[in-house]
Formats: sequence, C-alpha cells, structure tokens
Amino acid sequence: MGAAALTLDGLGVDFSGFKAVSNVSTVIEEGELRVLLGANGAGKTTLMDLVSGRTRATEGRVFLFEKDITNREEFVIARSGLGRKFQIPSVFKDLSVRRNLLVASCPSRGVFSNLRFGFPAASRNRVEEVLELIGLADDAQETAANLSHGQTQWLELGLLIVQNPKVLLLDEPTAGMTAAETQKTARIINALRGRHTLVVVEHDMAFVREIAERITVLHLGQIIAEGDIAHIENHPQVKEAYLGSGGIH
Amino acid sequence: MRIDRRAFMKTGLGGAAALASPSLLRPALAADTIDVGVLFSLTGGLSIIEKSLHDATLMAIAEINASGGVMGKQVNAVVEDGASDPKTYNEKASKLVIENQLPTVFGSYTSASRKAVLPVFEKRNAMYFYPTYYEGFECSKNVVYTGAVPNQQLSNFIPWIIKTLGKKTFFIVGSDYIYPREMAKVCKILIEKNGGKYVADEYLELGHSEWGSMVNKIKASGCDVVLSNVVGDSVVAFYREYKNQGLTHDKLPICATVTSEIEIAAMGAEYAVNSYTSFPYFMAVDLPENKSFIERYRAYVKDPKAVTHHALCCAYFQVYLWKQAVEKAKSTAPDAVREGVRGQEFKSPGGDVKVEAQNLHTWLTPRIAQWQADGQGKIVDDYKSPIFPLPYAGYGETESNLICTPNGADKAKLKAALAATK
Amino acid sequence: MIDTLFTGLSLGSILLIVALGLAITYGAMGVINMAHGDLVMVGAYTTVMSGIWLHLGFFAAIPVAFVVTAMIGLAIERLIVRHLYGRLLDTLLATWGVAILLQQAVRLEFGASFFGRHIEGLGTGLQKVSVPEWMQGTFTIAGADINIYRTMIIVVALLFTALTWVLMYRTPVGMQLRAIMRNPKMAAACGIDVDRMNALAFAYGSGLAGVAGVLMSGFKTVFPDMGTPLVVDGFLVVVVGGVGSLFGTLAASGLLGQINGVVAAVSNDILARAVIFGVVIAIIVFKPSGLFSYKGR
Amino acid sequence: MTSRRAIEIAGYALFIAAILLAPLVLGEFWINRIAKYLVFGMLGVAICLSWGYAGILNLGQGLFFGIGAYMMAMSLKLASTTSQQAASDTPIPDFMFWNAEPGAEQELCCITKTSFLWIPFQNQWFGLVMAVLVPTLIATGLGAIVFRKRISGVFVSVIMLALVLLVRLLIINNQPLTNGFNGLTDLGSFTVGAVVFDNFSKATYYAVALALALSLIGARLLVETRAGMVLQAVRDDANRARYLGFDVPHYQTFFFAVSAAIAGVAGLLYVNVASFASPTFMDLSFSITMVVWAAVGGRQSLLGACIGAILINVMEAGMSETQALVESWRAIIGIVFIAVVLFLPRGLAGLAGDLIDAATRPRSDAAAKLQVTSNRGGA
Repeated sequence: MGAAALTLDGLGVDFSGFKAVSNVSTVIEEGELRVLLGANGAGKTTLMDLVSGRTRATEGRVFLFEKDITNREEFVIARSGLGRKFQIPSVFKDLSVRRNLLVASCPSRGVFSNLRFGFPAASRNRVEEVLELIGLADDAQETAANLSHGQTQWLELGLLIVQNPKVLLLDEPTAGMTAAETQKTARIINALRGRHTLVVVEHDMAFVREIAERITVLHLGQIIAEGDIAHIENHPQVKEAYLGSGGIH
Repeated sequence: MRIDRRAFMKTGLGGAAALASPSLLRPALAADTIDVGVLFSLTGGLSIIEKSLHDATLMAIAEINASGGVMGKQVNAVVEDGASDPKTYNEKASKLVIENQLPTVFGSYTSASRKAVLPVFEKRNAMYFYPTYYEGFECSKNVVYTGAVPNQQLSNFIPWIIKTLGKKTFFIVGSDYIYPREMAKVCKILIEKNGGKYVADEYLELGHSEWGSMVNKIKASGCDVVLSNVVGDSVVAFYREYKNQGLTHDKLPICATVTSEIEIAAMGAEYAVNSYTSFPYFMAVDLPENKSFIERYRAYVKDPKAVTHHALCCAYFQVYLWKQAVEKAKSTAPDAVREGVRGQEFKSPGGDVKVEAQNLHTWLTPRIAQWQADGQGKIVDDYKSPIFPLPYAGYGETESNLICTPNGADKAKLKAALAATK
Repeated sequence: MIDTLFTGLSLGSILLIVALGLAITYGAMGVINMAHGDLVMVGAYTTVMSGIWLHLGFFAAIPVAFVVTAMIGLAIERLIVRHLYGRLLDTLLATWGVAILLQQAVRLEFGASFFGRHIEGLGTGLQKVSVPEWMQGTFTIAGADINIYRTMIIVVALLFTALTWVLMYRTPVGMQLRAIMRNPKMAAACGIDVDRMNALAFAYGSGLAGVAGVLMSGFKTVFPDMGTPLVVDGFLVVVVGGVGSLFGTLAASGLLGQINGVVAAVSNDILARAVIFGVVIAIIVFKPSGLFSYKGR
Repeated sequence: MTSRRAIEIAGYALFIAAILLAPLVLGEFWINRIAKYLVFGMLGVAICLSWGYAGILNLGQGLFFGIGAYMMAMSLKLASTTSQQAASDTPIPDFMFWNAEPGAEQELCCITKTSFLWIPFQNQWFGLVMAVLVPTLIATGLGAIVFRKRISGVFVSVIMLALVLLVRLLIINNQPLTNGFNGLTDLGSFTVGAVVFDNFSKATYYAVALALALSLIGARLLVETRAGMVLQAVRDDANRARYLGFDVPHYQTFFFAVSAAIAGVAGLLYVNVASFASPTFMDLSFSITMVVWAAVGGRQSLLGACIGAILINVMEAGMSETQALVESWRAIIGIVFIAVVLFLPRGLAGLAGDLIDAATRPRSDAAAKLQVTSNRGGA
C-alpha cells in the first residue's frame, strides 16, 4: 500500500452547540478509492466541507500527504492537490464545454501569469482526452447551461480530472441519474482509479458495490464502521443505525 | 411648448434638421428673423424655477415680436433644455453658440450652470444674459448680469435689521454652496460694521429638506434673528419646521435673501407671516408696469395663480435690454451688443434698471418686504432709486474703486484688497 | 437632549415609512423598485390634487393616496416587473425608466401642457399642501417642546409597520407571501398562486409609498423630483436592516435615524449625512447579510 | 477563424475607422459633441467589463469618472490664464481667493488650509497620471476588502452607490479645496509641445478617439486572455473557480481596477473636451445612466456597450433639440430603457448576435462564448 494521501485526525465542527461532525479520524492511502456511507444528516457533506476548507473545523487537523491543510482557504487547499465535486453539479454555465475544461487546465493560477492568449499544447491535448473520457466530445461547443443533468455531472467530473488533483472528493456523483447514466459515471470513476485517490459519498448501494473497495460509515457525525463491503453489510452497529432508513439494500 | 406657432414651426424644422444633418440649420439664420438662444432647465430638479424664467423670456420675445420685433425683424427663440445638469448646459451652450451661431443667449439660474457654459461664451465671444441674483466675484465681458449681487440685497438689509428691527444677534444659515457662503461673508462684514454679532454660520446640503436638527440649534443658540441664505426646495421645509417647532417670526424672525413668492406660495403663507426677505423685486411692488406685467404673465402661462419673482422679472426685462442694445448698435454681433448694452436703461416691472457701463452688472432697487397672510410681501423699506452693482463687495469694492472694469477683474486691486484685510 | 433624541426618532420614522414599502417589494420579492421614491412623489401629489379637486382634508388623503399608488404599483408589476423576477438588477434598470416616466408625467401634466392647458396642482413648479392648524406647532413633555407633526409621522409610521407585521405574520395571505419569499417554486408547488401574490405584495408596497407621500407632503416640498433622494435612503435602510426582515428595517431606520440626529446635533447635518453613508458601507462590508437577516430569494 | 469571429472583428474595425474618419465630415460643434459621446462610450466599455464580464454591477462608476475628471481639472485650472495672472509667484485658482481667510498668505502653499494639495498639480502630467492612478488604487483597495469578504451582487452595487454619494458630499462641502458645488471651471488647455488640446480642436477629438479605440481593443483582448476566461468562469460560479484553485478576489479586483482605470481616463478626457469638472459627475443618476447605456448596447459586448452609450446620447441630443420634444424627450428615453430591458435583455449587441447567428452557420466557438443567457446581472 502507498503513502497516506489524506489523513483526518480527530476532525470535528461545532455549530454553536450542535456537533455536526466530531472526532473523525481516518487515513486514506494514495490510490485508494474510499466510499463514505451514511444516512441523511450523518455528516458526510459536512465532513467534505471541513476537508475542502468550506467550513472551518473547530477541532482536529487535516493532512494532504505531509501538508497540514486544516482551515486553509479553498483555493490554497485546491492548489495543494485536492479537488471536489459538489452534490449539485457546479460548472461555468455561460462558457462552452471546451472552455470550461480549458479554464480548469490553466497551467498557472495567478492573474498576471494568465495575461496571455491560448493554452499550451499539453493542456489542449489533455482537454481533448478528457472530452473523450467524459463523452462530451461532440458537445464541446455547447454552452454548459444547455447540457442535460447527467452531462453536467460528467462535465464537472471532467473539470476535476483536468485539474488533476492528488485527492478527489466526489459528493454523490450519481445523484439524480438514470441507471444508464450511473453506469457511465461508474466507468468514468473506475477509469480514475490508481491515478487519483478518491473519496466518494454515495447512497446508491448498487453503485457502491460497483466501485467500492473500502467503506467508511458515518452516523450522527461519527465513524461507526470501516472496512470492505462484506464487513460493513454485516456490521451490527451499521444495521442498527440504518434500521430507521430500512437498512442497506 | 408655450412658444408661438410660427417660432414653433420654424425652430421645429430647424431642430429636426439638426437631427438629420447639422449643416442644414443655416437657413434658419438666413431667414428674415433674428435668432436668439434660450437655455433653461425644462426637465430635472431645477425646472421648478427655471421653467418660469423660460416662460418669462419667451413672453418678452413674443411681446417684442407683437410690437414689430427688433429693427423690423421678428425675434426667433431657439430653445434648449439644460436638464438641470451642468454637462447638458455646457453641451447645449456649445450648440447654440457654435452650431446655430447665435450671438446672444438668455439663460441659467444656478451659478453652477453659468460657470459650466462660461468657457463656451468666452472662447467663442458670444453674449450671455444671466437673470439671477448671484454671489458676485465674476467679471466676464461676455455676460450681462441682470440679477442682484450681494451689495444690492444686503447693504440696506443688515443695517435695517439691526437698527429698525433692533435685532443684534444673528444666526446665519444657508445651503452648502458658493452663493450662500459668499452672502454670509458679506453679511458678517456688515453685521460687525453695524455693531451686531453672529452666533453661528451653518450650512445644509443643497436640496436637503430635513431641518429638525438645525432648528433645534437655532432654538438653543440664543440668537434673536435668523439670516437665511437657504435656496430652492429646502426653503419650504425650513419655514414649516420652524413653525412646527413653535418658533414665531414675531419673536425670532427669519430674514431671508432668497425666499421668494414661489416658496411662500408653496409652503403656505401662514408659515412665513411676518418674516422678511430682501429682493429688488416683489409682486407687491406698487407700479403700473408691475400690475400689468403680472396679468400678462398669468395670461401667458395660462395659470391665474402663477406667481412672479425677482429672477423671473430679470429674465423678462433683460430681453428688452438686449433689444435696446441691438437697436442702438444697429447690429446683433456680440461686440456690438456688449457695447450697446452698456448704460442701457429700462422701466422694468420692478422699477428703473440700468446696465452699469463699467461691469455689465445691473443697477437695481433694493427692497425689504414683510410677508403677509395673503402670501404677498408688504414693502417695509426700500431705496428710492437703483443702486450701483458691486460684484466684488466682498473685497471691499466701492463705486469709486472698482475691481471689475471693462477690461476684466483688476488683479492688482484684488491683491491689494486682500492684503488690506490683513 | 430630549430634542436631539426626538429628532433622531423622527428621522428614523421618516426613513421607516419610506423603507417599509421597499422592505416588501425588495425584501420580500427581490425587486429593486427605483420608482418607489416617485410613488412617494405621486402620493404627495395625490394629497395636493385631492385637496384642490375633491376638497379632501390632509388625513382623508391617506387612503386615497394608498389606493392611487397601489393601483400604479399594480400596473407596474403587471406590465413590467412580472417579466423580470429573478433578474434583480434588471428590475433596477426598468423601474429607473418608470421613475423617469412618472416624473415627466407629473411635470407635463399628463400631456395637457402640450395643448397649452394647465391642470392646477400639476406641472413643473412647487406645490402647496395645507396642513391642519392644530398640527403646526408643539406640545410639551418634560419641559421639552415636542413637534406635533413629527409625532404624527412617528405614530402613523409605527401603525403601518404594525399593520404590515400583522399582514405578514398573522394572516394566511402573509403566510403565503413568506412561503414565496423563502422558496417560490416550492410555494407554487404547494398550490399558492405566486403570480397573484406577487401582484398583491407589489401593490401593497407601492401603496405604502403613497402613504409616505402624504406624510412628506405636509412638511417637505412637493415637486416632481422629490422622490429620488428618498428611494436611496429607503434602499440603504432595507439593505442594512437585512433583506426580507421587517424587524431589521425597523431597527435599521431607528439606528440610522438616531445616528443622523446625534451627529447633526453635535456637529452638522452634512457631516451627519457623510457618517450615515460611512456606517452603511461599514455594515454591509462587515455584515453583508444585514443586521437582522434571513435567507430570502 | 470562424465567420462569427470574422464579423466581430469587422465590427470593431468598422467602428474604429468610423470614429477616426468622423472629423472629415463633421462640423466643429459636432466634433466636440461626438468627442463627449465617445468619452461616454468609454464609460460603456468600463461598465461592460465589470458588469458583463466580472458580474460586478458598479452603481458608483461615476466615482472613478469624477476623480479622474477632478485630477485633470486641477492641473488645467492652474494652467488657466486667470490662475496664472493671480498676481502671485505661484498660480492660484480664483476661487481660492474668495475662500481664503482674511489676511492669508497669497501663495498656493497656504492661501487656504488645504491648498497645498494643489502644488504638484502645477505639472499637467502629474494631473494626467493621477487621473488614472487614483481611481485604479481606490478600486484596488476596495476590491481587496470587498471581494476578499466575498461580498457580491447587489451588495457591491450598494457599497459603491453609498461611496460615490459620500465622496460627492465631501467634494461639495470642501469648497476651499474643490470650489464645491460649482466645480472647477475656467480651465486652461492641456499642452504637449506645440499641440494645444483646445476643447474644440481636432487634436482633442483624435486624442479621445484614439483613447477609446485603444481601451476598446485592449479590453476586448484582455477578456480573450486566459485570465479573461477565468474571470468569466468566476462570474458564472465563483465557488467552482475557488475549488479549481483560483484566487477569486485577485481576478475580480484586477478587472475591477482596470474598469476603474478606463473610467478615470474617460474622466480626464471629458475635462479636456468640456473644459469643466463638476460634482454632478458623481450624481447617482449619472452612474445609473451609464449602466443603462451599457444595458441598451449589450452588457455582454464591449463594442455593444460602447455604441449603446454613444447612440443613446445622440438620440437624447436629437430629441431634446427637436423643439416639439424639448420638454418630453426624457419621457421617451424612459420608455426606451424599459423596452430594452424587457424585450432586448442582451441589448442591441445581443440582437445583432442573434441575427448574425441566424445568417451564419450555427455555433462557432466565438458564438458559444458570446451566446449568453439573458439573466446575467451579477444578482
């Protein structure tokens, strides 16, 4: 197994009394694909917010490889190699699909270093590859606003792939997708395996089975179980926690 | 538009032409008429006053045309809208002077708009007739100033307040721009000269209509007279707040330099009864010329309740001064008009007026009126004859020692005057 | 001292009565109605006209003005604003055009001046509103002379605030409106006639402007451009108070009013105004959501 | 090189050629008038840059225009004959005399408490530079605070609105320094060697036309750079941009500052064309009017916004000078504003774009960029 890509150490947040996430510790290794499981309100998205700097943690620390990224600004965290996909897909809706990806492919991030025309061949090629990968090559000229929901999801994935972060947080990448779309998404994600360390929040067990190797189960803001599918599915606490929502199917 | 059909048609076409191609406007000049520019705000905040100046000007032109015009030619008004904005004023002035090549323009109410058009008239040597009382400190050979300057509103006012009313402690209040500040300056000189004193010199944003705090201050100041240089729509709010806070003009009169029939009518006379204003013209001036003037004006604007006021009166008679100047000089050219207008006299609704040959300002008769319940002023004190206009009175300018001369403001004297105040 | 506090209170009440309508149209409906100030102007002119032509008294003008401006507001909503929901800054531009139109309509006496007619009470000039004798003066509390007219404004402003609160929080209509504020789509899904509710709310907000107009007409100057500065003040109050929070608007107007009053008393009105702008900027920078905010549209 | 883009380039070329050749057919007055409108066109560009591309609707652009104007006007005021003949060693603006305390020393350093601030402006180039520098710095400072705090949409608008009114108030109130409400009038002319930029001269016109052409092309190229693309991305979804590692406030501040600089240049040019500066440049109505120009021309198109500004002003001039409309032209303008917002949400440029698209083959890359959803307003 590789080095620790993402390390959470007693991470937690306290919204004036209400502990949405508390004392979460886990180590995600380089190249691993980790699924984050949990009922609504279990704190999955909050946990992602804490890791990606959207919400400030009140306890614990976050390490990206050796680097301490606890409570840094989003763009700093992003630059140090962490990408995030949102539950509600967010892309640049007034730009064409290709331009969306080109923006993500900017070789530098600063204003002044970007005061130049065009993109290096490397980024352009990368963009074309990714267009193929996410299957939007034919819609490259389309304005993102006109894409279907599924396509928008893939475009956002594409942005992340172009951004090429070490660690990728995916918040319900299949939310609201048809079975077919879900399949395709699964293919895309599987294609990312190995190249990126992935953390995926998911409800859809079919999809989880499709991709998961290691699963962490959150309940009421705390980790109650961690292991492979079989381990999780037979975990008493998990069963109990899920009785309300009818257990895992 | 309230201009007669002929002018309407002609200038209407002219204007339309200006739209299509600027150069087409020439014929309007070639025609057997004398064109003059009329430039007041017909839109925007200032139109509340300037519309009436506009009407008075057009009325004078209509009258002149009715009585045979100037040198046998009909006078044709080219009307533009200053839109209460110096930018527009500047642009329209350029149009009238350069595009329409008009040698003479009547216009402006505020100093700000006059200052904005001045460069055009001076660089292009055209004449501007300016009908409003103003702060002085200007000596342009391209402007004929027919309104009052500070010495014509204050020279008798302050002494009269102190001696006749027996009020010695002044609270000076004004709108925050140059005219009220200059009036205040001249007031202070006169107050001290006449053995009075002032306890405050306060200003309020132009167009500001919230007087609660200021009137509180007046109450607390221990003054026994308020000298108001407040202009425009703020005036109404001021007088109303004054009474609403229980102050009465019998005990603590407001003595104003700008409050005119317009504001009195708007606020309701009950708020102003027994307050005073100093102006060279009031509706109440008891002259046959004035009586018929008021009637003619009301008929002209089709409003039986319309009021006349100082600036309006000037806007009216300055057209006649221009007429006389043209007829004397036998030419409408700017230089001819400038020379022709020097020393011109006219029997205005406000009595005799005369353009001072030296500084192109106008001799006017200072009057003090006490406002009555019917919204009219009762003239309680006045000069028997017009007095000399001294635009630089603030610098101690006197008839014998003029700072503004036909060759412009005399810098050396200016410096001397300032040094003298050391 | 009492004088100063009272002045501050009065200033606050004036801001309040102007901002109240905006709190509905902007706060609740996400429409920046730049014509609001000119609806105040229309309210003031309604007072003038109803005095001249209907011989109505000052107070009788209040309901008339409310109805007139509410109708105009309804027209604005039906003809223009309804096409612009969700386009906040476009509503600003369109209603700016409306503002110009209203001013010109009054100035040109609804076109009559073209035909050389004059309608008394309209036109470019200043207008007069006569105020009942008993309101021109003061009464005394604790040795301080209190301005009757301003007291009247304070009372009316608070009354209408209370009325608005009741409408918003104690009636089914209000509940529907608040539902729309929070989530129009959801509200529509729940069978609320969003279209109709918007129209009603906009009309009500405009009506409040009319009431403000009547109150202004009695102690400020009535002329076609009187509205513009008012809308700015009202708008600042609503934003500072917190979009969509009635209480925020109340608090903000009170706060800004007192600041204005105190600063004006210790220094002068010009500085007071400058300070107000400064405070507004500071509050928005450090608390962009306003003093008392919740998520609106 | 798609046809869509070819047409766009042609449009720019045509417009620039037009404004450069205009003097050949225009009379003296129209040269001066159009010069003023070209300056307004520059404001259109500035607004479009911050509103259309950065999604920041600035309701206080007049602040930058006004400051630019005053900086330039201060220099030209000192250059005016009246100031030169002030009968003292240093030139002194006439208004300072009647704002001077009795007995004050009659030198620029100390005639009034604050007059020393004018001293460096004796060099016209100082005024020129400050006219661009000061607005840029203010914008940068503001951006650093406002955008760092992630204030956006209408709140930025309100801050700018309050700020411009605040500055206006202070300028009017500080009469000894600024001549208050009357503004700075009776100015000299900017002079470079033998060339005197008299406000009616062709030289001044060409200076303005050139400045407009440059800022138009410059701005257009700027939004074509990677940074420009990122800026539009930020406008669409600041959060996504952040998570891609872009320092969003940097981009917003940079383009906000550029827009301010253009407005500053417009201000200094206007002073040279109209030869006066006035606090009314900072009236709320003027700042809103600029935005309307941009909206009419097309908030998404620099050229459109520019032409929109010029067009509306020509329209206003034409109507207000048609005697029949002299009192009602404003009402018509009001109707136009409403109509455009309702029926041409993307302004004239949007209309043109659609027509061109209909004519040419659909959706080239450029088209995809220019084809933007109507309800863009930073709200």
